[in-house]
Amino acid sequence: MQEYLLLLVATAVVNNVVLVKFLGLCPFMGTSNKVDTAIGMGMATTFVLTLSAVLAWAIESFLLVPFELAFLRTLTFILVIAAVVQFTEMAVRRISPVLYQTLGIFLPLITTNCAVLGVALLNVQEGHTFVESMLYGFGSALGFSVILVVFAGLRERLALAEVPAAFAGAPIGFVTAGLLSLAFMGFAGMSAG
Amino acid sequence: MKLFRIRGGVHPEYRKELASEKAIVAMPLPRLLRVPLQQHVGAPAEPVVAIGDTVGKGQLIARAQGAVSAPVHAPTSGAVVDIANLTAPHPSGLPQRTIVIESDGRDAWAELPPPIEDPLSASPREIARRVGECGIVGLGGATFPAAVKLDLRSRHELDILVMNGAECEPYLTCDDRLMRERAPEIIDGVRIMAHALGVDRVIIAIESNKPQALESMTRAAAGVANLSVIGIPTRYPMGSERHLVQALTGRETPARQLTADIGVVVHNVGTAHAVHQAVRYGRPLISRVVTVSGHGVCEPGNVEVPLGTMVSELIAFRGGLTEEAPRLLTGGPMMGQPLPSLDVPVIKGTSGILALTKEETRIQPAQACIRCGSCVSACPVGLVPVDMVALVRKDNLDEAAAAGVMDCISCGSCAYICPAHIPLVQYFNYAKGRLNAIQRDEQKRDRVKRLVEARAARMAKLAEAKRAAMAARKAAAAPPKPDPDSPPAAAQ
Amino acid sequence: MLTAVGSLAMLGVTFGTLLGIASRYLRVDENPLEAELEALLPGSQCGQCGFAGCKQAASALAAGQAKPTLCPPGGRALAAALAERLGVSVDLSDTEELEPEVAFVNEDICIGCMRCLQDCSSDALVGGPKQIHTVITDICHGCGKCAKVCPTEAIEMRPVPITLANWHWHKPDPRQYMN
Amino acid sequence: MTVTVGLSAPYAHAPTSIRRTMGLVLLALLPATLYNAGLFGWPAVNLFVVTVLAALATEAVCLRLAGKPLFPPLTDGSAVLTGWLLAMSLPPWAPWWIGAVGGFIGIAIGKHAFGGLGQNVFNPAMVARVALLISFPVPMTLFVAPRPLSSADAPGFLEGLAITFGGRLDLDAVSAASALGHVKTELSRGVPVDQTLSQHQDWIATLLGAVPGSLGETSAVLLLAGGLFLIAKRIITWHVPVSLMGTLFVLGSVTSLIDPGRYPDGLFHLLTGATLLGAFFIATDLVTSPVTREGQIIYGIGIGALTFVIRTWAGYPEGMAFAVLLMNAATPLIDRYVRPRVFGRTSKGEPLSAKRKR
Repeated sequence: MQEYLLLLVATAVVNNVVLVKFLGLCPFMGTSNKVDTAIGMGMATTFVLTLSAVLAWAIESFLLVPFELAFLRTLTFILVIAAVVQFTEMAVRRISPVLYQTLGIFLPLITTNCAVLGVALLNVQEGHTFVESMLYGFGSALGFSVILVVFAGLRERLALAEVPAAFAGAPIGFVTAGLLSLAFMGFAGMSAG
Repeated sequence: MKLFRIRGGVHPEYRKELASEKAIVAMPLPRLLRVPLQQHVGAPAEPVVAIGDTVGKGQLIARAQGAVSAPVHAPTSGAVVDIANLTAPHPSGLPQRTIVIESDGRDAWAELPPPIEDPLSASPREIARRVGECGIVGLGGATFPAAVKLDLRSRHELDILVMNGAECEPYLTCDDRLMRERAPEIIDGVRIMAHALGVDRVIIAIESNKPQALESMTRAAAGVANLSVIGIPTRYPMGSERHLVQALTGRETPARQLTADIGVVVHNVGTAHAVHQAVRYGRPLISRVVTVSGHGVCEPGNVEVPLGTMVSELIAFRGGLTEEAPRLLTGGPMMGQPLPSLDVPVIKGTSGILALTKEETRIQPAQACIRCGSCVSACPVGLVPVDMVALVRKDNLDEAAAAGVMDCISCGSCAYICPAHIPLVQYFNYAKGRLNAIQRDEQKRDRVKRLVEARAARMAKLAEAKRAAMAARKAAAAPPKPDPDSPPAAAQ
Repeated sequence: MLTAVGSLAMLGVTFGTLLGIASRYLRVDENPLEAELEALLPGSQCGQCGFAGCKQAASALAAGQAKPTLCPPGGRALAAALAERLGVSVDLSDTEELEPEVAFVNEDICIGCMRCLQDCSSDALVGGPKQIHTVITDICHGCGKCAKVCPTEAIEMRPVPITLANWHWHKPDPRQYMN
Repeated sequence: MTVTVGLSAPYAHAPTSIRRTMGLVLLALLPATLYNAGLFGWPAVNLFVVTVLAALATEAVCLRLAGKPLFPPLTDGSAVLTGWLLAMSLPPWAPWWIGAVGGFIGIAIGKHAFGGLGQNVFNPAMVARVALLISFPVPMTLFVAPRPLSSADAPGFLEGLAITFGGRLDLDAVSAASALGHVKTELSRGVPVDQTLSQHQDWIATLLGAVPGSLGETSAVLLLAGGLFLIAKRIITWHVPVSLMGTLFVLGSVTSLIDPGRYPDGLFHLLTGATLLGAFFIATDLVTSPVTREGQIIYGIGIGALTFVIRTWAGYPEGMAFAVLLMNAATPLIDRYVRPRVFGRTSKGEPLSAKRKR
């Protein structure tokens, strides 16, 4: 039990996908203008990441390994992710048309969020079990979502600040993300304990 | 009596001692009186006199228009010399319709309505009508027609009348002096109002920094049933209607509703004095006590001023100004309005004329907000001024409205306490003005839309009628074909 | 080779079937967008957007052939509302906030020809033949059609006058800030 | 018709200003600073001066670049305060360029990139401290034993210049570990925490501050006095310091009760490292902390908990700076969701119902 908890903390905080592994920066910058959008994006990504991590694990263990098809890994994983994203898009559109409109192109682009494929591949690389894969996917997504929402809060504040013209918009966003990443380095070395 | 806690607030320097020990003196009658037709909330009054007419003191010169309005009376006897657009005592300095009366120096009363015999058994309607006819408005500064607020019984279930003697604005002492010098009259007015409203309890609330007023009112109220005079903590804005009600009764007025919706009516003590005058003597509201104060004026004091007197004459009466250009305003320093010039009249809502020096106002250029949160702690409404002002600065009015800018009561606590000297209240007043304008525009658009649709329908009908008429004419013009079935009589 | 092709095909078929079922259950009926947009527009049919009327403008907006900033009388507020409904973002800083205007009849030149009365879509102009016309400011929506048809140029568009009833505090001067 | 009018009400103002606020904070820092200057001698004074001057110079350059007037921003005390707080968190005998680079990072990146005073989202001093710690871990963790100016082995003025500007520092001769660092190293060598503490911890010295540590963080008593002074002057309120230290104390005490060999106790957490300086002077930074009292309590608890987590389980011995930055990042969210209830409305913003409560 404790090791699962540690795995969750380690993936969500210590090895945060965005701030430590620098994966998924495109949606991180793209959908963090408003907190509400960020929350929606966080939930959609969490769903996709967890589900695709589990499905990818299943395909890896029951299809690719038994039939010695490891060379098809990337291809099949992308197929899985694309299907899950398609499903999510339909569901979001049905559940919240407003969110569907505000997320716009970034919703289908979860497919190309490298964090999603990255987590699925890392699961294979680390030889995770089913539960571990699920936690790894969920933990990464949790870390991604929390940071996305926090960052959206910061950007809403910055939108009202008197940022100099040279830094206004994306530049100050990157500076802020950099400083946030600096702060996250405080957790370094925690996995050991 | 148990008092309830209210949120926020500040403790400004009150500086009431400048005028608080000066007894009320009467202003000598000026030669010209300029009486604006809108001295109240609601529709402006409509003149009933013409240039050249002679009027008696207290004679009706403009009648109320519509449900929420108040009539205007001649402050002295004399002749109507002009009805013109003159500068209003309003920060914009925009003109306003004003009746100019030249005094004949006799100050002779016109024929007044007879006193109401035994008002405590008169019908509430009758009292409200008399108060309305006498042009009485809320004298605390809000200038809402008092008759409307005395007639609430029909629509609301009322049980408490709160008399507001808090006078929480710094400098102002007109209510203080009135309560010290004319307590029996005020209490009489209060009893009449309580009777008209049919409430079972009256609370007279006076801030504890006015011990003499508290004492004289308590003495005058001795023996009156169901009436209590209460000292309340000195804290700005204790005199805000909703906050006063909450502090005294614990009842919180819902947003966008009236205190009457929770069974409480609030009137100013000065209004009670005016009601006493109207009911007992039939005298309309033609003068009021004005505090003239601030270090910018030579002799601060409390003056009973005929309405329509020029501010310049009032200040000259108090010895003139001490320096070139002090900051001049009407009302208190926290919520008062700047005067566009000295050549504006004193009106019903003028509780004070202040001339403040730089040392008194401590106005400084604004600096950047450091998000200290003082404004959040000071806001008596529970808003977050620091965030609202950022939104208003970026003209993000929708979000500012969502953040509650329309709930702001413009009390000035936030701007008073702000270490960066940011004019927060002005930002909020601007936002409120813009949002109101947008709302007005929307209403206008709706109105126009309906008219356009009506016109389109009318045009369609017209075209239809025209077509029908054309067809009929065509039918009539065409030579009738001999119809074998028709009776030959048609041809004859 | 065959296993690879087979398993990929199988995966594709599986996911395709599942998505097909899902799309059936999660179908969304399109909103009558045009009607909603038309309700947002002022409805005064003034034609300043270049379309014949508000209905035409609404269908152009819905089809993506017009920008949300098309309506001058609506100003920034309307542009923002339209953009939100359409789910697009607009740069509102460019849209000039048009000062609202109303028609004003110069009584010295008006000849009482009644042409403006026929063109006013909200009946804001009143007057009889050979009598000087006047504008009911309260219902004039400032489309300016009357000014165009007036043969003597007696009608001009003026900003809505500031009165005690509509005056409000101005925004504090930003230059006063931080110095 | 255009109407020009001046300022709207109120025409009265409390005797408050940014300069007064900053000035009082500096005044509150003064006793602890003077004490520690005496404690660590000339090199510490040099480093302090360099850091503050670097902060001021950067402020001036940034204001000029932004085309803003130099005054009053340069004299309102905010840049001095940033430099001052940064200096107090540095190792006392660190070389001059640490202070100079830190002052530059704090003011230029931490503050002016965001638009200057009041616009930044992170505490500038802590941005500089963390950037320095990650970039230059060796000089940033090299602490010295106290050598009071009055004592015989204190470096003289010239010697001090050589240490700060010339890098003439005989590492082995002077280096000493801070209490937090010492406990951590000993633990990694297998020595239980309680054993280390009972051997080496001198509580009186810790309280007074005569122990190795950062330039201004050691004197618990004087920092506490300064903090209480600020609370008395209503510059800060008790909410952040109390919630922060309370959280740290409770977490430390509970874990220490469970396993005293692994976790130091709550009092140790309170009196060592940056806890007091952080709780009263850094976490209470007005710009980057929440504006509501309730929000400030959440913020304080967050910093306390994160500091504890980083001190206890992560690689760095001290986590206050990281914790402050992390909670700075969460501040906009706290401000967004923790708001006072508006008069006459429910906490959700709907008007109250007018039902009479009799």
